[in-house]
Amino acid sequence: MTHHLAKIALTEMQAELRDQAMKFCADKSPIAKVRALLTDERGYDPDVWQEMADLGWLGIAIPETHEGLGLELADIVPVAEAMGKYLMASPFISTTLAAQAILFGGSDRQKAEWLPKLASGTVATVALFEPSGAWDLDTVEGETKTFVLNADAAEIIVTTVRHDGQTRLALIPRDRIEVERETIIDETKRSYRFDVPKVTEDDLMPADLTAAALDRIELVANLMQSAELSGAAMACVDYTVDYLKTRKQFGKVIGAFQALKHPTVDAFIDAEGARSLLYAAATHVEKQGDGEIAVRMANAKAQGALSYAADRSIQFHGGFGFTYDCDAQLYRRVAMFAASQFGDAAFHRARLAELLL
Amino acid sequence: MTHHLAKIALTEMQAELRDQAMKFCADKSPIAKVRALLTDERGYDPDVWQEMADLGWLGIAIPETHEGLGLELADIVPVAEAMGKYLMASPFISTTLAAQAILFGGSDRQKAEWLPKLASGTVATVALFEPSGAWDLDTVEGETKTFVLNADAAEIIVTTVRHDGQTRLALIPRDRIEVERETIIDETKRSYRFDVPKVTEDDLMPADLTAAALDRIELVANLMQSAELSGAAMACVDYTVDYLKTRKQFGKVIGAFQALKHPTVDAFIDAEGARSLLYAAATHVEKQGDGEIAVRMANAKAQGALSYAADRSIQFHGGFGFTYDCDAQLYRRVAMFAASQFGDAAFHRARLAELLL
Amino acid sequence: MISVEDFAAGADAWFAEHTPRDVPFMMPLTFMEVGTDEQFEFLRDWQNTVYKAGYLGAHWPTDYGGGGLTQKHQDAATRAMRKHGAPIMLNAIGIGWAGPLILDTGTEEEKRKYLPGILSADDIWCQGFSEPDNGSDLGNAQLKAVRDGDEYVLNGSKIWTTQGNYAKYMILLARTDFDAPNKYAGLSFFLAPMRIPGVETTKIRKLTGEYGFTQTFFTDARIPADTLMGEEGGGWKVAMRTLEYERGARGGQAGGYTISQTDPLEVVGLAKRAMRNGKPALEDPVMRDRLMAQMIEAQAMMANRERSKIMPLVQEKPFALPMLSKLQFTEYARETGELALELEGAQGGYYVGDEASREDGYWQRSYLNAFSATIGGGTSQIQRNIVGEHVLGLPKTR
Amino acid sequence: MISVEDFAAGADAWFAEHTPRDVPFMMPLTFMEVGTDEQFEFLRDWQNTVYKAGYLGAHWPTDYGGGGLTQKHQDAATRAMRKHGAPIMLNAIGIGWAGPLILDTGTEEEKRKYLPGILSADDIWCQGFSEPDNGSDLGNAQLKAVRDGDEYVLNGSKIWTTQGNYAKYMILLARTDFDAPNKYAGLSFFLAPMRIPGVETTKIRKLTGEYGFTQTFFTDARIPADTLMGEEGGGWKVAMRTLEYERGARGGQAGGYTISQTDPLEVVGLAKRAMRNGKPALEDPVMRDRLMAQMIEAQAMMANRERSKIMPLVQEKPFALPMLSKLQFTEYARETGELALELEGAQGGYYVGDEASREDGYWQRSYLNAFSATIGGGTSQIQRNIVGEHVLGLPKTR
Repeated sequence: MTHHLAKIALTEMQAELRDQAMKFCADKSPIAKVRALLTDERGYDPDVWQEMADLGWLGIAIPETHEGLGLELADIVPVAEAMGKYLMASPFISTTLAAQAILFGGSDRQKAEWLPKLASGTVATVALFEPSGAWDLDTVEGETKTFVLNADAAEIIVTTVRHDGQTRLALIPRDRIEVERETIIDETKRSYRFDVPKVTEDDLMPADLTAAALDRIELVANLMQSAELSGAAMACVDYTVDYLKTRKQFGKVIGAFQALKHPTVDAFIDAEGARSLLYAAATHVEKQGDGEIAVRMANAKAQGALSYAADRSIQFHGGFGFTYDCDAQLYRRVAMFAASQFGDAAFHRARLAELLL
Repeated sequence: MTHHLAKIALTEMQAELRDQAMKFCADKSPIAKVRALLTDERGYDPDVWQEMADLGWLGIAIPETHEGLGLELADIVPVAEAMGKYLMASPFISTTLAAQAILFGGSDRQKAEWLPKLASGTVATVALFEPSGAWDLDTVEGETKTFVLNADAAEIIVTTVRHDGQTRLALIPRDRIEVERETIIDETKRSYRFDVPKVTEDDLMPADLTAAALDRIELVANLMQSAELSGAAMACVDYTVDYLKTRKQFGKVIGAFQALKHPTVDAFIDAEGARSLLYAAATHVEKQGDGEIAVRMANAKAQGALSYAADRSIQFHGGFGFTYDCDAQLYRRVAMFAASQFGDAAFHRARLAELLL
Repeated sequence: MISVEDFAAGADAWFAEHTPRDVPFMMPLTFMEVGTDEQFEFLRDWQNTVYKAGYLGAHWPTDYGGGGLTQKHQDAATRAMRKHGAPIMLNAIGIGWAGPLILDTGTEEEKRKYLPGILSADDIWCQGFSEPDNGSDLGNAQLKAVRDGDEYVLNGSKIWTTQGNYAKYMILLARTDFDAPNKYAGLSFFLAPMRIPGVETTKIRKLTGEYGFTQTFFTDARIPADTLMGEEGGGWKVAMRTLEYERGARGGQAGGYTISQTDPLEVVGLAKRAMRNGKPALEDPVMRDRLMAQMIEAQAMMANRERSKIMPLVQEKPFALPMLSKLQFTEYARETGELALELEGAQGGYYVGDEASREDGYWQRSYLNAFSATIGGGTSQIQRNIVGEHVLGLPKTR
Repeated sequence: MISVEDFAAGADAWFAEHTPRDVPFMMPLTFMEVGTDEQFEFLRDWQNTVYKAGYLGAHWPTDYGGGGLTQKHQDAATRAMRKHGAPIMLNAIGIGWAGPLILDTGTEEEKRKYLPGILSADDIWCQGFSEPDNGSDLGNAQLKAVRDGDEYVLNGSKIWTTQGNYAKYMILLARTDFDAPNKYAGLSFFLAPMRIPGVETTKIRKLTGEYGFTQTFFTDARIPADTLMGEEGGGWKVAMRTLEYERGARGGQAGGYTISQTDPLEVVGLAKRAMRNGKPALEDPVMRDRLMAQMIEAQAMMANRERSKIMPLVQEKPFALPMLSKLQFTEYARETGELALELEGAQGGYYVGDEASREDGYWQRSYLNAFSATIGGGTSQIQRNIVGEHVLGLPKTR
């Protein structure tokens, strides 16, 4: 059974980091800034990125030997959660995934060369998806990559390739890759496709680490996405509640109508559950087996919570909800895009069934 | 595609039969009578049964050559719908199923011997289910039968048996069978189990008709159950609405609260949809292929509609809803029992996927 | 007069030949989705072409630009349009709302002035009922119309004005009396000109990223007093009558169709084509289950429509099915969008315009657009009140 | 005083040895499910045995029948009961509601009179708050209590009285003033004797077919005036205080447990055993999907409980998790019942008592019983109002 996976541990440092990250994102990513960046080609503010690097956030889960802070995966969660809450655009997730990929799948040389750079703010990303749409990361043809976030801004891309009939990971400098921007549903993010260039032996990461590295990427990606979505779900409910408290129709503040109040309560309960599962996942993520279970549960729940909260938010904003100016659509699109990456909620449930039954 | 299956045809006779059946059941099965029969060993009123026979209802879908009315399956629907609406207990469905089984699977001798009797009010039933719980009617071990409705009152039982390694149908006189009453969730019905006795060649129905007869039973059973559940769903919504119109709390008639009003509207819409699909199923039931699709759709929808309507009815009746005296539980139990017979809604959807995709 | 059969055959042949194919931009499926000038110009020309061929307003009197035939003739033409998948008729408010109203209750002068331009699409009409602060509560409209000699002076704002930026006229619900005994009694109804000083429109961007609605601002805008329809203070009645034309509850629409009905079973096609996790979506039993549930819903809606025509089968509550159909269909469409996203798997992450998106992002856009219908024309929440109160007889919420 | 550790060890050993096994009837999981005399007698004896062994009321003063130890001692005993799956403590209203109230605010005489009998289960208590016409609206209670000399004369009816037919005393909310400035101000709170002329109880049959509640009728029933708790007109405050004991928001409960907590993941066990359509239910991917969704919900509830103890993670809305947990858990239980029915396939058609039913109809009964919790103690609809208003700050509905 999974009772023990509900336990939540929180260090004082994590609590402080959470406060710090929330304040930082609130400050650096007010909604006007979020909206201004929607049409920005790069999609994020490089100055803010540098500040994040200066705060040490990019080195959180990189060992001190590689000039990181040597903390835990769980310590990344508060940052990703705060970014999700404030819809803050940055290459934090893609760079963190690349760092974890190198840490678990790279050679000593690759680690020594890249981890210190990533810890100090060099942008990187991972290229794992292909036009087939497969969420199984080892199903690789190795010709074209898609959904590569922040690829244009990255200096290095960790990509799966097909090499001698095997799925391998390679570390390819961005300047050898020609990327093309994709039109994705979530306009707060920047996604690119590219044709995989010829890889040299030098690019390749050690074959015997491929499987472990892919597992690691998937685990970390799902954890960070849970944090992003959980933060966004809570913010979306707050956004809806604010409107329900002020908007009047038929001479009444509309939040008094149970038709709006009760589903909003349900959305809130979902979002609270997603948050709790997120912290539980952060607590257990490093445990073999348990980590994947806790993370997939958190992710499935967070996807559902944000989708529902945002869907109802659009509806409950009435006419305004149907406009581009209403933030409900931003939240809804975040959830839609998340479902396309690393598996949607039904996919996670199917995997969980394999793990648990 | 299935657009054409939405067409509904109604003969003047069916409309009249519907009015007649509704009036009859309203008259013969007021709720006090329904409740009195819950603790009656037989579970139905034999005088009312005789009246139904006198009205010719038992011969509706039996050919005139066998002293039936020679009408269509569609003409049974209004009777089953009215019975469902008024929770009227009777062996109508079990006897009709037995008649259809004999009509499609019996030898000339068996038809000649039994159909005229069934048309005039002899009670019969079918025994198709076994402890394995299989809904596939040809998965038969042939040792024990369960969920045999009205077996005690029946003069003849059509049962599946295992004979020379084959699944066969047999017609066994009730006096050769020792039946034991089962405790089932729906107290308006009487269900029995029995050990299959030795069958003689004389009991057996022709081997080459087995498959067709089983298909026929399943089709007719699902159609009649759709009618029963659809009628019950509509009645259950009406019952809830009546309460919501009269009960006061917090100084207000509770039907004014959207938390009760809106789900009741949803239940009503479900029930209306179930009704429409029922009539569409009645219209198409005799068409090869189409019939099964239309009937399974109607059945899946009716099961969902009644389950939801009754679940909400219990809840919305508040404390009274939690009592045995509130009729909401009667409706809910009808739906629960229906799900155990011939497949629940998920089972029908799985079959539909095979038929349609 | 030409027989209906011959007319129908002519229409069939004409639409077979003239329906435009391979248009190089996204064709709006409803008049509310006309978001670019390119779409607008194309559809205006198309309506004009259809009109000139005699297949729009065929049953309106010839004095007012119509064809002088019967409703049956026009219905045959409309059927032919649908059959051949012709683009929608653009001037929806004129065709379905303003036109029938003027034809029915207008003066001879009004009929001559307004009706021909509606059919030819020379005069685009828009509707001004909703206001920013009164989206659901139309009866509470606050746009002020003050009589001043031969004119009314308008101040206030209307919102969700489809094609407001293209329209020459607006059917307008305004408040002429702020002291009336109830909120409805203070309303009046105008056929207001739009291209006059003091009227400005701003395009509203939809959550899909596209355009299609406007907000209209009135600042001391002066309209002739004779643009009043009905009596001063009788505007609510006129507005309600207009809604009945729109719902088809009263005859008189110019014909054609302004919303291309989507097939509720369209999602089955997607399900058959879509890939999830690199495999056909329909290999996944969970998706099959969800798709079947959705198909059953679609089938129930279609069967409801059939049943609503058969009196003995709707006698208990004769108006139930028409009254619940808006709620049912629009929520179905939204849920279908959600299911489509699941079926599409990873491809749900792309959006309109991306080369890798399935069907050019049709389903993502369609899900987002679905809210226009679950919100517009009375939100689903208000629809549930209406069904609960008017069909089930439950007490009013408020 | 014995150390907590030693006491805990003693309790552990005692319950290991004395917990009854293989009881030949269905053991009630909550005090509301005691439906037969056999169950009642058994549980009364059991509570008495536990009390005499020193594991109930261990922390209550010895003057009033308690053990004179500390709360920690009693908590250790309670943990031991749970650990060994001991039957519930029967006298729930006495242990959790009336007892703490009397201990906290009663006179010395009241304490000596009432407390020992609560612990020994000699004096069963019941609760009289709800009335037939005021199920959700407790503040509107109408049972009339008129002062007449040294007595109050009671007329009216109370409902949902658990063990009303066995009780010696009732904590009673009655109206002493029909002209009070607001409905709450007219209420008074009594420790009313039940075995007096003019009090009659009728058993209420539950939708499961079983018993467990009663309705109590008062017809000119006279109770001593000194059974009033607090002041006349101050009953609402006393009742609210009592509810806080019950919710554990204030200390003082005699300990033990009166509701055997069901494991939210219990359904997983069923899923592994159940057969659908003749095959293991878990071979069906649709059932697996639904089960996983339910497991995730269960996990979320358990994680909520964990998080509610960690202040930095609940600082935004500190009372949110406790306030929503009743709604969440009770609806979860109902939905679990629905899922269980699907998992059971054909076996869902049997009911309690049938030889072929799975786990003696446990899940069917459990689904039906779940409504006691989605309705009782404030319906889920009212809970959503509470969370919406008190946690989210939305305006009141009404």
